[in-house]
Amino acid sequence: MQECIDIFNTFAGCLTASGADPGLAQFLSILLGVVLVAMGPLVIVIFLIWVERKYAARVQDRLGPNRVGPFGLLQTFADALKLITKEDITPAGADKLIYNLAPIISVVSVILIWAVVPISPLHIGADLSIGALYFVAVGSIGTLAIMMAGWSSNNKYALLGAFRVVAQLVSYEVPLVFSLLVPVMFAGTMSMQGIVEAQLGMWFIVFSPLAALIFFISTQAETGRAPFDLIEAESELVAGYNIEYSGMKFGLFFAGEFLHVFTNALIFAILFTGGWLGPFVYQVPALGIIYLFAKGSIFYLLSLHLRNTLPRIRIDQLMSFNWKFLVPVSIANLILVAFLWKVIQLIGLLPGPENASDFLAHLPAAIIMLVGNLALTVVVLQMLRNVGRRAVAANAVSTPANAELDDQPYSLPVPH
Amino acid sequence: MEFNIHSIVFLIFSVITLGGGLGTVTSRNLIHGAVYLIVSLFGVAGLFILLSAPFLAAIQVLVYIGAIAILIIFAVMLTRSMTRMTEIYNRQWSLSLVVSALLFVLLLVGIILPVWGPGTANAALQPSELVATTVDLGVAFVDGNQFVLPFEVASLLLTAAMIGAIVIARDRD
Amino acid sequence: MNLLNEWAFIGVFVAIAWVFPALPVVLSAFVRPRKPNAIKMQTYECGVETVGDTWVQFKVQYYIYGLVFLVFDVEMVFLFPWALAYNQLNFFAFGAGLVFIFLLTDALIYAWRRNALEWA
Amino acid sequence: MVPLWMYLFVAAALFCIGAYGVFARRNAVAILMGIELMLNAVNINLVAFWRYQTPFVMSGQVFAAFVFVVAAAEAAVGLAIIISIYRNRRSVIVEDVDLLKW
Repeated sequence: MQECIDIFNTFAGCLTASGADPGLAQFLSILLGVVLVAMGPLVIVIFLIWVERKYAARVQDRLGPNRVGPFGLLQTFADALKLITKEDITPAGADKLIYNLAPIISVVSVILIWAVVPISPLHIGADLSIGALYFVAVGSIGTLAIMMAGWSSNNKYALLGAFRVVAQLVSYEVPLVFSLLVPVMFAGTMSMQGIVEAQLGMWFIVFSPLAALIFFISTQAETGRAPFDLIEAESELVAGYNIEYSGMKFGLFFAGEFLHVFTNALIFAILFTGGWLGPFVYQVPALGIIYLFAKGSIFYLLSLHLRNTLPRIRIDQLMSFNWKFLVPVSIANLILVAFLWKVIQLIGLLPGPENASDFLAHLPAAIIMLVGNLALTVVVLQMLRNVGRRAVAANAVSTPANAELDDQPYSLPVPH
Repeated sequence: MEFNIHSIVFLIFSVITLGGGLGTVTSRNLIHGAVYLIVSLFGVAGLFILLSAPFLAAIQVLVYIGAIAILIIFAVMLTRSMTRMTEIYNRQWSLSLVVSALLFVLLLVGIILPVWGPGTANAALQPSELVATTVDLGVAFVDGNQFVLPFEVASLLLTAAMIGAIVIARDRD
Repeated sequence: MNLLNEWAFIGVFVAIAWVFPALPVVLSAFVRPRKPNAIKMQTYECGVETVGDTWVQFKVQYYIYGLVFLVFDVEMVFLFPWALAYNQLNFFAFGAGLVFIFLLTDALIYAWRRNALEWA
Repeated sequence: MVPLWMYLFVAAALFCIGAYGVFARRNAVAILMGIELMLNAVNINLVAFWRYQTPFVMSGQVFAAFVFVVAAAEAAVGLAIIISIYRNRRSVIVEDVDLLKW
């Protein structure tokens, strides 16, 4: 009966032991796991919506939800109830099937990521050998859902919004994947569990803070959060791709977005700050859940804070920032990291598997990587400063009138 | 052939693949065609997983569904080609149908069944339990004796394609 | 057959994960009011009546971004195995990867110099 | 495992469906979609042969990866040409673009 203690992983064994058909037991255990993993994010999202609204309210000097339940905790249930009983309007000329499927696909594409999130040393939906790639691949289905939603609504604004969103999402996928390559390279595996275990001695964020930063920025853009929230640029696109949606389907798009932000925070915690790793986690695996969610919550709150404090950037700036800054920097970072990593390996500074959990043994390697990253950061910032100075100089020469404008305290920015 | 879970899954993915393919070539609306194409490509990804190539399956989703399908939808929108389309087939569609069907029969009767079909020596071929992994693929890519040249040529091809496509697609400037 | 077991999980997951988001939509179909009329079903464009086809023509720039993305996405077919095997490779592998990335960066630089990455 | 010839059967069927799309459709984008189907059929074959015949020699997977690259390059350039033709001739029907035929 020893194996029945950890019920989730040995459910099949337990069932077989109590006399069930092995094939059926196998299937039932998979089904149990699936239901648990698929339910988890939906339970979490109910709480996330409350956190999001409360946080936004506090930043904007409001109270936020405070009527339904203690601290307004039950507000989400009230909202859901309202959304369910709302009339659902399908615009004339909409493509019914695609129109109805799009919000569901957009939520499913987020929930699917949870299948590879390792929440403790023992608990993971499916420890795929290509887990990290699975995360990117599933994310690209979300892009498709938005495209479908925008097209099927039969609305110019929706389609225009969808086009912009898709252009944004696919663009920011490039630096995302480039920075994702870095932890994969360090760990030598794409399995999420393997990536977490490879950080036993040292978190990957120490080896390559630049990759972590780029990953964080890209995920922020992937979820369409400020300053990259052109997805729901109310002032220019009315609402964007979901303009025609109402009722529960509209709610699903938002639930999917809220969940996506938190999921990405978790993925960030797994890839760069050791996921469920923490003291005594191997003795008490359940602690891993707490560690992972604590780390994830920090990055989630950071993302919330960025969202609530930064203004939206223009779409041309958005694209330039990605293609002319993030992508080149992520490529340079990948090359630098690959070079330093190989050098460290060749001179034998990298500890072998026998002391993989030794923090001190990783220190020399970490210092070299860190210095390399900092050097690259300095170089990039220097180049940026030169570009900025040149732009300012060119501006001052071509439009002398601007100088006068700039002196006035309330001058509007000159459009170009 | 024994009737097990593996063959059922194979059957499901085959039906998805072929059904999506049929939808792609027969749908009047090109956006629907693109959606069918995506369904079909998902089926192919499933077949890759059954063939123990999960990396290629993930790449299939990432490249085809995440990038090529999006590009096709962009192109459809850019050319407004799904509207005002009265006739989707050309004059030779019946001939094409015959030729395609003949090709299929030829492939099946002429090559697949005689060489690999049931009853032949190759039919008994059983795949090994162990297969090479994605790590082996990576090693093969940069091994000087194996595929390092194709590896670089692929990069060159992509560069050429990108430059060419930009030159062609851009407005006059 | 551990590998297929993991994928069986994903397969069942894909089949089941639909249910939970679809549930509230289906549920709402039973409880929500349904009073459609022609004006309500109209396309929402700030109260003004819709003019012309919805599928207006778009900037070619969207396609260009998609194109550059596609090239970098396909590159992952090669870079992921490369990164995966990197720990057990020699310095030659770094050189091969460097050349590979360098060739692709060329394309990016070309697009940049031709102003293909500009939004306007 | 399913016998090899069933994979080949599916691949051949997919190839012929794609070929039919290429032969019979008038819209250039639809023709491109047909070509994508054909390339996928080839990929199924490559991976199936790799799995059944030489699971430890990576040629099968490398070729499949190469087909991805070619498919992507083809889609990128092909669609760019279609967009360019549309700009010049306001049509994506292949029969309208037969200037070189006479």
